[in-house]
Amino acid sequence: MAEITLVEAVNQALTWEMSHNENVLVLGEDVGVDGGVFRATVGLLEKFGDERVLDSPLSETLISGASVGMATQGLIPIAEIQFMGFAYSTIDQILNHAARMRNRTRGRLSCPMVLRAPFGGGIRAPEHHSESTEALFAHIPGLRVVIPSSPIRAYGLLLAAIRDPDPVVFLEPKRIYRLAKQEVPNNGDALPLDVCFVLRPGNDISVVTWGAMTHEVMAAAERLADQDVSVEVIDVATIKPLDMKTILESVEKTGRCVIVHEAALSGGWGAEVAAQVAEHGLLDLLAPVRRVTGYDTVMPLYRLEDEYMPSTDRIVNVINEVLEFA
Amino acid sequence: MAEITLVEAVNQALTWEMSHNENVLVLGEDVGVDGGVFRATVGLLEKFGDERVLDSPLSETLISGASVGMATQGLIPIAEIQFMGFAYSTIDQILNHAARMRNRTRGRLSCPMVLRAPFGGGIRAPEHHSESTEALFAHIPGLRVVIPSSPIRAYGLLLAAIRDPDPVVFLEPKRIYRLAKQEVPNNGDALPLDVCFVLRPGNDISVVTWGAMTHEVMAAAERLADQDVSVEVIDVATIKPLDMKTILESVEKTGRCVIVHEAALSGGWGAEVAAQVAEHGLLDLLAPVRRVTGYDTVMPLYRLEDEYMPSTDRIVNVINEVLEFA
Amino acid sequence: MHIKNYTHRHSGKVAQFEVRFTRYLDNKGNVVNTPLPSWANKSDVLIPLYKNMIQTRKFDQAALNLQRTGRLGTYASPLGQEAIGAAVASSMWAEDVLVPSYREFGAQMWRGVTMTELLLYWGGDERGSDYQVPREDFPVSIPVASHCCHATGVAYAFKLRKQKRVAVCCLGDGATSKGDFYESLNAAAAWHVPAVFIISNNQWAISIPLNKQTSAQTLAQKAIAAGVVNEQVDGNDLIALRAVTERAIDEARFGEGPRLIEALTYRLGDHTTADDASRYRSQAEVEEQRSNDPILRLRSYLLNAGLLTEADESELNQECERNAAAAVEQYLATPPQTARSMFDYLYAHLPDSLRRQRDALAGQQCDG
Amino acid sequence: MHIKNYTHRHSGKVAQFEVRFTRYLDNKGNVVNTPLPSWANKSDVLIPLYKNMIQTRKFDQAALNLQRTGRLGTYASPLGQEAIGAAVASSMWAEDVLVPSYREFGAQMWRGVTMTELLLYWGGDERGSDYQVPREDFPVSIPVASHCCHATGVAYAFKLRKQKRVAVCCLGDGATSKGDFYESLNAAAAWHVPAVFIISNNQWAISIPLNKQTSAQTLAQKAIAAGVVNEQVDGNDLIALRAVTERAIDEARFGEGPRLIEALTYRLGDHTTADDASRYRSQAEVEEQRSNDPILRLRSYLLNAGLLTEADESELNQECERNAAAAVEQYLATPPQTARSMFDYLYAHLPDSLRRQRDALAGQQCDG
Ligand SMILES: Cc1ncc(C[n+]2csc(CCOP(=O)(O)OP(=O)(O)O)c2C)c(N)n1
Ligand SMILES: Cc1ncc(C[n+]2csc(CCOP(=O)(O)OP(=O)(O)O)c2C)c(N)n1
Ligand SMILES: [Mg+2]
Ligand SMILES: [Mg+2]
Repeated sequence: MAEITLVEAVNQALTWEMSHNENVLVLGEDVGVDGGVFRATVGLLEKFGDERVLDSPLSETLISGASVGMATQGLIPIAEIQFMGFAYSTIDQILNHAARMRNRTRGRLSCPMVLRAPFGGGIRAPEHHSESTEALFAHIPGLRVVIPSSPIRAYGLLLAAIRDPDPVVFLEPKRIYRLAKQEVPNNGDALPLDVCFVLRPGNDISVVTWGAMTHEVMAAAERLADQDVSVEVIDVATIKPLDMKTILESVEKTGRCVIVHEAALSGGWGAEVAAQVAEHGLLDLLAPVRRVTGYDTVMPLYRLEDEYMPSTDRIVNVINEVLEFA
Repeated sequence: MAEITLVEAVNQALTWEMSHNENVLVLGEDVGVDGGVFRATVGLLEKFGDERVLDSPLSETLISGASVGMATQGLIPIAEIQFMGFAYSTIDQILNHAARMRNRTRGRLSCPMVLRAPFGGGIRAPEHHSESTEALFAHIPGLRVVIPSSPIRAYGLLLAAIRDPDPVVFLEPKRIYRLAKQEVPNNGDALPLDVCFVLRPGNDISVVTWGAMTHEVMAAAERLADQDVSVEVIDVATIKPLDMKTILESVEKTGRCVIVHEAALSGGWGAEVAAQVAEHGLLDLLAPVRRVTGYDTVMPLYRLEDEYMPSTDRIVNVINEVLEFA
Repeated sequence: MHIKNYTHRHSGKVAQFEVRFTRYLDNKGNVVNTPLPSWANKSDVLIPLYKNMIQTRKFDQAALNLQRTGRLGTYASPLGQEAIGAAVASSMWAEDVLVPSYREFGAQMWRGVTMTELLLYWGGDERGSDYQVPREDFPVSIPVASHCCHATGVAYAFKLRKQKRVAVCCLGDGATSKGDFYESLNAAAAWHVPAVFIISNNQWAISIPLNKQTSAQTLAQKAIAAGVVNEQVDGNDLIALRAVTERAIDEARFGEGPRLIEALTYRLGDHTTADDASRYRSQAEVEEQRSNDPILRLRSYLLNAGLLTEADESELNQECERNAAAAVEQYLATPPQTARSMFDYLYAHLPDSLRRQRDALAGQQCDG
Repeated sequence: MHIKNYTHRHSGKVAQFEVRFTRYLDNKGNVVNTPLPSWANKSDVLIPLYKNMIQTRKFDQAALNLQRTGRLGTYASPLGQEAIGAAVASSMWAEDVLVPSYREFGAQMWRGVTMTELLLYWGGDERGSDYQVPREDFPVSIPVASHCCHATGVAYAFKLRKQKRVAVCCLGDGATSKGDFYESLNAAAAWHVPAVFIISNNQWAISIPLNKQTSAQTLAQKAIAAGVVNEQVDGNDLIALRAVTERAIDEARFGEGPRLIEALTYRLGDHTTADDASRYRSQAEVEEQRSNDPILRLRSYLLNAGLLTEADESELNQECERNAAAAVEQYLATPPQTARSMFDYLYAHLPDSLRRQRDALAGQQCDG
């Protein structure tokens, strides 16, 4: 089996599900002939035709809102927003409509849609192309927010997201779109939503992260292993709703917790994780929960983006501080 | 001096500042002839004319985006969004433009605007009229988010918000628009931004809250005082940026902390407060930080809204649990 | 200083447009345009429509009364706009989908939404949007114009599945200022889907009169921006409205693409029960508009045409009043939902992490 | 089953519109429309415009070269659209405000933005938006169409202060599908402000051709929705463009309200350096469009009219090339900002709570 990248895994999942469920369609800017600016939808037009692979006008509000309409009819629209920086005008539709359609109609109508968007920094992209604002979506009741961190998880989680009967925002860390390859069996098997994945077991400290940052965290864990520090790495994956069970069990074991994300610190989703660890795991904690995150600044243009994003060094340093805490 | 309500205090601040600074203008839906659906802008049209009291077309994106344009010209637009439930389409403008205009132009242009919106439940309002989603704005770097909790603070904080050289989202808890009256000297004195207000000193527990919930919290504190429990009540007021100094000093003294807000629990701004208290105040804490909040559900239609919102009873119960923690 | 007298010469016209207007009855119910549509002398067509308008008004009176006595929340009266709902809904097929604004009770009722459901909704109970009959119709959209996108999406689903169905979206004049209205129209045309947008131009968006809302002379012309066929109609003339909506919906159904109709009407009441329209418009204006009442107009026409007697009418009125009263009774007798119902429809399957919250709700606490 | 033959009769037309088109030069530079504008035989008017177009192209070549060699980030080439910037900017007054898209370097350079600044911006350095000359001009807007709202706001400020200034907004064809474009136009008209919107209709929005973007026959007609005066112009014909933009901007300046101009052009290059246009459009189409090159067209006209010699031209080319090279050098020699500069312009006064983060940045950690 050939190894594929994360973005190819996204494509493979889309292709699988569109082949097996005629209700599934994709729409968005440049998703058709162009195959998406990151090529996530490449080949779909040829396979499924231009009615199921729908190039839309340049209108994010409409893309999300039309998806709501389609979804109430039992279609499963997978809407691509070209970059997360252009997804803010979808919040009105996602929050006021998609995420509450089932609730407000007492189950009469529902909204099985997926809103995909690449996010995060690290590819020297232009202004507004590198932000991580997952927390804005994750605060919305009735929604799911899912972030894959590897080709395998991209494939399995995207299938799960498409099959989920409720709306899912699926955020793809574009920095790792092509960073690493994995064998991804194209068997249509979904991974479970709503649960964290333990990427690496460990006993000394729990590091909780998601998306592209899993790579820096794994690298940090490797490096610390050389110093005989055993780091447990948890990939949250579905950040909303949050599987605190896995995280708390880990902290119970390790007594220490660091949270790592690219997004700005204040009100980032790490705050929710930290708050819950601190509340429910207080008696287990041997040191304060620390967060290693982007700063509360505007994501800088690309010359400084590496300074903004948590590096393996920063992560290792904070882990060491937490380990030294007494 | 006559006593006035919170919404009257808003009006008084607007009137003062428009009288003293000709660069200030208000715009929004129904702000002119009608004086705003809550009457916050009543009388302004007569005093300042229809060029400075501007009834806009029904377009929230435009209201926020035009304000950005005005602000770069040195005007100070005060944009009213009729209800927070209709403010989501402003996030694109607020996040992508207003909050970063200064940063992205290295100070060449700036964005001294105020976006006002009533928020919160408790007035039996229709669907989409009762949510509390302040966390969506508070996560945005470069922005300020300010929430008054009394007529005096509405007056002083709104003046400060208008005078602040950067964009401020000013959220008005509509449930207490007319709940209580205070004497509010109309002297143009602003209150400081970026600092919490201690509404009631106490020694046994710190309760951190903002907006309308200050009333339930103060009532809880009263009730607990009868049981000889001394509650320190902190009104965060400027939730972004967050004055953790005041909060941490309080927790250092009391050793216990409860956070109360109407918004949904997960990713609510209480998470940020809790995370920071747990990190920086860990050694002071005698019990886990607890949050009393709305549920992670869609804000229900009004028949059940009282069940959704933190009540004095719920707050008292949680405070008691925290006090009993050993 | 003034503008120079520029002489630049256009090379030619590249596009031309016009907006047409239809009216059959003047405001006294006299026929001013012939021939009338073929059904205009058929009581089996017109009496049900007339009844729907009466029923809508009786419902409105009942709802306003409930609100005034503290038994209903904020409520938006359709007074004076009753012809639109009747015309639009009666031009639809049952399998079409209505995507309504918050003021189109007549259309909703025609399609089977019960008055009890409407009251429950405005009375703060989600079950009011769980329509037992038009299962696929949308609940009302409070966020103005955001539902236009839904109509485009629903219509797209019809097109994809080659169903001969139409999505019909009702919106107000104020809604036409919103970007999502325009985006929806533009995409509906680009995708050539069976969506029909009906603007109830009642001249006001709360306190904002049409001339502050837009400089466009008509709202129908907004469709030109999207390349959508459009027209304007007297929205208080049931005959004209039905002729226009029936054709537009039929055309959309059979592959002619989206349509936009501007129906000229007038909001005789306050914006909602939370509003006091006397703050911003004159009583004289409202009084003058009363003579355009769509019910009176159709009534005159029906009486003149011998399609209705005064006796029929009084019976009709009584029946509609009884129906409204029965709905009020049923509404008031409906016990509230349990608090934990907040969680029942949040997700198809409640995530584990929310079970604690749901259980805590019984115990009156929420702390994750 | 098909559509019935409906007979409903319109009562009349209530509005009529047309879109007019202007061209003076055909694509060989021959005059096809007379009389020409009065300045069309003035070298002191036309040569600077021609030079701006050449400079824009030389800059473009330099930028593409930097990008290909890894010394510039993703970059959006204006190749083939150079006439628009020259015409628009030269029709503006210095005190007007330009609210540009990300492809209007010619206009920006005319107004005083330096090539070094442009390179810094696309090279990932915020200082590139700190224009030293047009201090009030907007930085480019990456979020498509969102800047239209800014133009309306800026124009409102001018109106409020009774300044005879104009806000000029440049946008693309794709941008016209966005709701904020429409909202901005509608409000600009409702408020009657001096804003001029220039659509560079280069036929493509990344891979989306115009006919997938909208069913409107022209983009000029989008203005009809807002009641805004509009017209279409050959966007590769500098003479026509300038005649049209000059008048529109002048009219807006002197109180005639907003204007919209659709300039027909063609994007000869890839969308950006991250794009590969051969995936979605034929080389034949591009080749055909090369004959419409606005620089070649103006060049032929100028040579024919005796306003330019081949010697002038080669000097001009060399000068522009030298300028571009100097800018490249300056750009490459500019040391990066310090990491802590992230905090320097975040707020006018850095809140206390952020000082810790700023200080931590030096120590490579951020944990509140
Ligand atoms: C997006 C949004 N903004 C503001 C409001 C508040 N609001 C409710 S109705 C209304 C006016 C709507 O006017 P129009 O579209 O003409 O409909 P009408 O009420 O006249 O039927 C406003 C501003 C809202 N519901 N949604
Ligand atoms: C709101 C938004 N959505 C999507 C994008 C991604 N994007 C960048 S340019 C572009 C196409 C713009 O086309 P057009 O307006 O015709 O301008 P052109 O690039 O042709 O000059 C898209 C989709 C964006 N920048 N902003
Ligand atoms: Mg209206
Ligand atoms: Mg284009």
